[in-house]
Amino acid sequence: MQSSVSIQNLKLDYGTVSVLRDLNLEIGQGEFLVLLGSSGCGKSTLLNCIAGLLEPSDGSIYINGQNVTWAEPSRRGIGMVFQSYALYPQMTVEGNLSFGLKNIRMPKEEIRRRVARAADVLQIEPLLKRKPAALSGGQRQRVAIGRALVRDVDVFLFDEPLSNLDAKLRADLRVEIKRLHQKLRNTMIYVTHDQVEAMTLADRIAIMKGGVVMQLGSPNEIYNRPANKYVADFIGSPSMNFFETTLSRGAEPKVVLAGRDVPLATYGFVRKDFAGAVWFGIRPEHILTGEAAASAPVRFEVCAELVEPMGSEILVWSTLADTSIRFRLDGQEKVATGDMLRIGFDPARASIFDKAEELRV
Amino acid sequence: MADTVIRTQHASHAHAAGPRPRPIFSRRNIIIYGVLIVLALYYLLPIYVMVVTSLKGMPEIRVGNIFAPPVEITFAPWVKAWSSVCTGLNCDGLSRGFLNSLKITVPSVFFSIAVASVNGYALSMWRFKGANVLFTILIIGAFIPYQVMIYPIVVLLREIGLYGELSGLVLVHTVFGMPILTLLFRNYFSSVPEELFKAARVDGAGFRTIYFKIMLPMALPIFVVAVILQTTAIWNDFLFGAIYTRPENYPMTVQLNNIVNSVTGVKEYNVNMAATLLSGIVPLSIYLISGKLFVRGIAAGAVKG
Amino acid sequence: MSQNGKPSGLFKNLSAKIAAIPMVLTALVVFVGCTVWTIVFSFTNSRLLPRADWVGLAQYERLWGTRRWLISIENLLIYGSLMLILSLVLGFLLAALIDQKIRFEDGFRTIFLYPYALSFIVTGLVWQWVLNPEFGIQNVVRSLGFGNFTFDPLYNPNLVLYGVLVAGLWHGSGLVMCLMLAGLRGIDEDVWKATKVDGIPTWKTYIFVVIPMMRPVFVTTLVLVTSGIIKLYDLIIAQTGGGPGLASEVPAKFVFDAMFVSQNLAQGFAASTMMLVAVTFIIIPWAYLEFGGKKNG
Amino acid sequence: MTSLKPLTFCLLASTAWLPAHATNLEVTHWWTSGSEADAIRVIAEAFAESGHTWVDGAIAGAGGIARPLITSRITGGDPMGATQFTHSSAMRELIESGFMRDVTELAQTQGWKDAIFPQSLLDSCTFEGKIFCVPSNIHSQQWLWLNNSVFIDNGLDVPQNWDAFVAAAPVLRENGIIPLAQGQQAWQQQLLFNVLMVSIGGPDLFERIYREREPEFAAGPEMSAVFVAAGEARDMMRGSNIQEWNLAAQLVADGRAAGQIMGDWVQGEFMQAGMTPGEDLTCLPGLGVHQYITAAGDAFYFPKVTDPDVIAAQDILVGTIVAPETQLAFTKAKGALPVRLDIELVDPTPCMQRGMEILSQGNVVESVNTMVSPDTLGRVTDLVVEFFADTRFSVEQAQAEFVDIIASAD
Repeated sequence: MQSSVSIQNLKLDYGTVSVLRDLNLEIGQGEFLVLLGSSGCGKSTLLNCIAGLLEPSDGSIYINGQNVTWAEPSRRGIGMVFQSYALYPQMTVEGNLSFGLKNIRMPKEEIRRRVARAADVLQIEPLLKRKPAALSGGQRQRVAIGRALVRDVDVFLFDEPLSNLDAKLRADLRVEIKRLHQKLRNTMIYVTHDQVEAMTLADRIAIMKGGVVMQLGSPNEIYNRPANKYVADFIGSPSMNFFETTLSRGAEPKVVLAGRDVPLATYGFVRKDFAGAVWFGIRPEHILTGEAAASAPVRFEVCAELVEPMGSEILVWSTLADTSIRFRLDGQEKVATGDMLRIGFDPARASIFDKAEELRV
Repeated sequence: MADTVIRTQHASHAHAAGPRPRPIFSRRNIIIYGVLIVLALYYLLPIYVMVVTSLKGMPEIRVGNIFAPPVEITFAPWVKAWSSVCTGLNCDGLSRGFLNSLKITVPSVFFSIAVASVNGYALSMWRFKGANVLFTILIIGAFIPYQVMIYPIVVLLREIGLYGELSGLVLVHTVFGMPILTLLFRNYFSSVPEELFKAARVDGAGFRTIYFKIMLPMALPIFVVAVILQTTAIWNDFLFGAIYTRPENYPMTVQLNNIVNSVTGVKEYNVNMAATLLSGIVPLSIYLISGKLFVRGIAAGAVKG
Repeated sequence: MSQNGKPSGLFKNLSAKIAAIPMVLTALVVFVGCTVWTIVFSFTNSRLLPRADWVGLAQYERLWGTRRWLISIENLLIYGSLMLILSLVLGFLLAALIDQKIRFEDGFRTIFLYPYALSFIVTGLVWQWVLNPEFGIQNVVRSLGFGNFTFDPLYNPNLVLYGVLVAGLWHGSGLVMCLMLAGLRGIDEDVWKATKVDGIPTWKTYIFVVIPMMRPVFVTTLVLVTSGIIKLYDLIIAQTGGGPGLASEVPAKFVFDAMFVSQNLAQGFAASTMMLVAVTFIIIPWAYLEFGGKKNG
Repeated sequence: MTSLKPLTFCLLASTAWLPAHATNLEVTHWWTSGSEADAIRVIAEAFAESGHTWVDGAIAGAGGIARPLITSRITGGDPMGATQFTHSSAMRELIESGFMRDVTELAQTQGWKDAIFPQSLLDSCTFEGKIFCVPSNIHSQQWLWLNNSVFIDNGLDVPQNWDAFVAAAPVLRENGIIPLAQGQQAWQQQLLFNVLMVSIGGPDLFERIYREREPEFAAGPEMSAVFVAAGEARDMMRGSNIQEWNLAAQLVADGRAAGQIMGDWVQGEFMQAGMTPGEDLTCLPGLGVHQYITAAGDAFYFPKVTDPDVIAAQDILVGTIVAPETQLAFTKAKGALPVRLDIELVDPTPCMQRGMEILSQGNVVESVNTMVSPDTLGRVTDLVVEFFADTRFSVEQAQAEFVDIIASAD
């Protein structure tokens, strides 16, 4: 597959601070890539570099095989949607949509056609004559997407487009973006700090930290086989439970947890001969309870210290091997603080990271 | 619009202290209005003196006190100040300078604001190398007493051949208005979301397009502030107007100076005051008309980070 | 934005650079150039015309041995600090009062602001009148029967600066009020709610919460007011002429008189150089704090 | 008011109906008050008869505003056609630098050497043997003006000299009258001091100090007497809280003050207030002591220009200013003395007559402006301003500082 966007050895330094370090990324034609990370990880910076709004210190960026590292943003064949919508307040919706086209002196007829099409796709025809101030947040963001749409470009860049919306609108618009992608099949690069958006939208997710990509992979891969402790911790809510322990390789690999051996024969090792201090991680949703716990390969009994009912499920806080842990119960279970609960898990679903480098074992 | 919203919401705090309805003559109100009225008297006293004096005849001024209302109201001083008082050889009052003042003020205000707004825009949005050094120099420039610059500017204008020309004076006003105006515009444009600028760049808009199509229409409130400040400053300017132009272009303030500042001869205070008020009418009316816009404009971003 | 040796580095943002030319020229040619010129000729013996007749530091020695210059500086320090503090206090007080959802807000605001529309010459003239003992306030009070009432600030060397201050405040505090009012209106009303809930008295809220939040307003105001103070000249000329004696002389007047009345350009240049040095010492650290650490650095 | 067309009309009209060689000659001056404007109008109208156009550049405020403006215009390369300026060494640098036009030739053809009186006026215009200006009128400064009725009403004789005036002061003070009314402006205080120096110290002391700059004279007993007189004046001035000289004159005319030391131009102010010199008003030249007056006055200078039309217009203006007819009307309007003796004054007041007498006797001192640089004069001014304002400033200290200034004067 020819890559749509290719980033090679990209570096960006502000004085002595490096924001992007030697970054490489290949994004396929029609792919939906999400750049995920907490604030300050460099994800927006990377997007701005792709857009041409920031100039990298070194490295190059190719879009559709063209080296666009130093090209003007408008010459890169991209459209961009911003968190704050960035609609031109004094122009009508129509003006906002057509502004970019007028700048390249496109014939009026063509402009009208494209605006009409975008308005149709996004269902904003009734809003065309309004000013942004008269629109709701969701409508504004739709117009902002439309502004990228009319440009008829191959690559769409989204910079946290849903962060300013309330939870419900966010979910609606998320679906809409997904539909749009299915319909248009352009390359989309989407920056967010919201893992739900990332998981639901992405073909692939790039998790970033400190200017480097920690892991690049499908949502499934990222969730199930995080490459390092940072990714494991970052993805999933509530986040993964970690225990400090030691991986030993006797007859079969095992760790000791709360004085009990946890056999790791079923665990899919990446590094077959690693032994030593590790983080042993298990997601709250992979901790089994009740009857399922009874048949789990590894079983414990813990005390419910804090109970958080959430309707569909109950989150329980407890302690195991001197470590605070969380796990989930079905929303219908009856549990009170102080209750003793049986839990268990399948070591095959665990994630183990060496302590020194925090990489997957 | 945003301002009124803020105001009404904000104002609610003032009355939010207790559930009971407040009487008009509450202690709080008496204090607030009392202080305001006393202070208002301080601000009004001088203009009262000016107006009252300008409506008196000279004999009345010589005997009476300056605060007494005129026994016999006469508009003769106003007529004289406008059309017949001698400013040197020419006895046609302030009227001769009025047009000149307009001719100086309008282009000076226009150019100084045009240049300063572009400066502020370039400084806040395009951040080229050395922008902060440049801006710091400009701010220091705001502190240089004009008198110090008179001589070098003469030499400078002479070298570029604009000395004595109206355009030279416009240039001088543009230069000296630049520090404060650039500060205003820079602050204002800094408060414009950066994403808007980025969006425009993605939309293919360059330096000029972004300025004219996006920033200019958004910056109207701050333009109002700049116009008010500059009109006042340039209209009231005497020093530059007298030094960098020829007599045929002398602004009204030169005539005002000639009327008010004459060293010898009989002082006609009523005419002086009328002339003073007349010369101040343009900036005064601008403030009266657009005072509201002024505050709103400043609130719209002139004072933000 | 443009940095080290990019393919099209020089022409990147070309229009932005072209647009900045007037500013660059003003900053470098007018402000820096003229300043350097002034400093250079302050080491000469120029009288009516600048001439390269070098005398070293003689002008500065004479300057600092001149009582009038020392008095001017002292006066500026006294007037300046009082003006700065009082115009901020008065401006803030006015703004806070006007911000209390009062009736006739527009009227009050106009009353406080209109003096700013008038020139310093007019301001000085009218306050000279009002404060004049022969026909101003003193005369009026005496005619009411208080024969011994004395109020002649402009003719008392110990009070004259306060007389000028009254006029200066009258002229400038309205603008400060506007700036402060804008700042107050820009404050999130949640802050007020929070302090009400916490039971913090209003005055404490203003001093410990609101004012610190208005820092940018204060910075702008400070620049405007301070630059006005340093340039103080017209008001003095119109109101006191520097008198009585030398009691209201200020540096800007010293510079002007040296250059154009005494026709000793170099002495005037030396004095203005000293003023510039003082200003630069105040501004540079401020500018560094203001822009140095920021994102756009 | 003679109806003079507004300037703009003049300019428009000039192209329409004036002869082809008509030239606009811009003349700057600081004569803006009523009588001064009347006076300058005399010259302007006489000049306009030649067919040229007088473009009026009036700027009020001699020292602070007009002078920097005029020098800036000249050095800035955009000179006016002609400008009023006081006789002074202030002009010297402009002349030295070659900015000003030499009018010696015109002076010779018009016979100024015989016509202009006193000749010191021409001396002031002369630099390295060449004449650079045209004197237009003489003003003298050394006058003490007294309101007779104030003294008579208080049972005093009207003083005929400074000492008698000083002696009368305590009585006046007791009766709530300010003995000496003086404006607070620096130039007036400097004038007062230098008048005391000429009148109390005598013309010889004055010139010794200012022209010869002999510090031992500045430190000498005659100068001490001048400073004592200045100290007396300081006491007598107490309470005259006004800035302008015309307000001081008003205090005298109203009877709130007894006298004022001021130049001859103040006479018009008194007459305007209804006083008749010689009857209600006593004028004492030289304060009734050393009856010498400065024959300093105003003069016109002509910047060097290249346009031959403007040069021709300058020539005409030079002739116009010294012409006897112009002199007569001009000095009458201005309340000044003419620069030539061959003019019969119409209805001169006793004070003006006295002035003419002194002039014709040759009891003339040079103006301080022509003897020391403006810089030195500025320092003297600063000193006396401080001295007059501060009663704690002792006579001895003031004299000591004065000696320092004279020692380094130029």
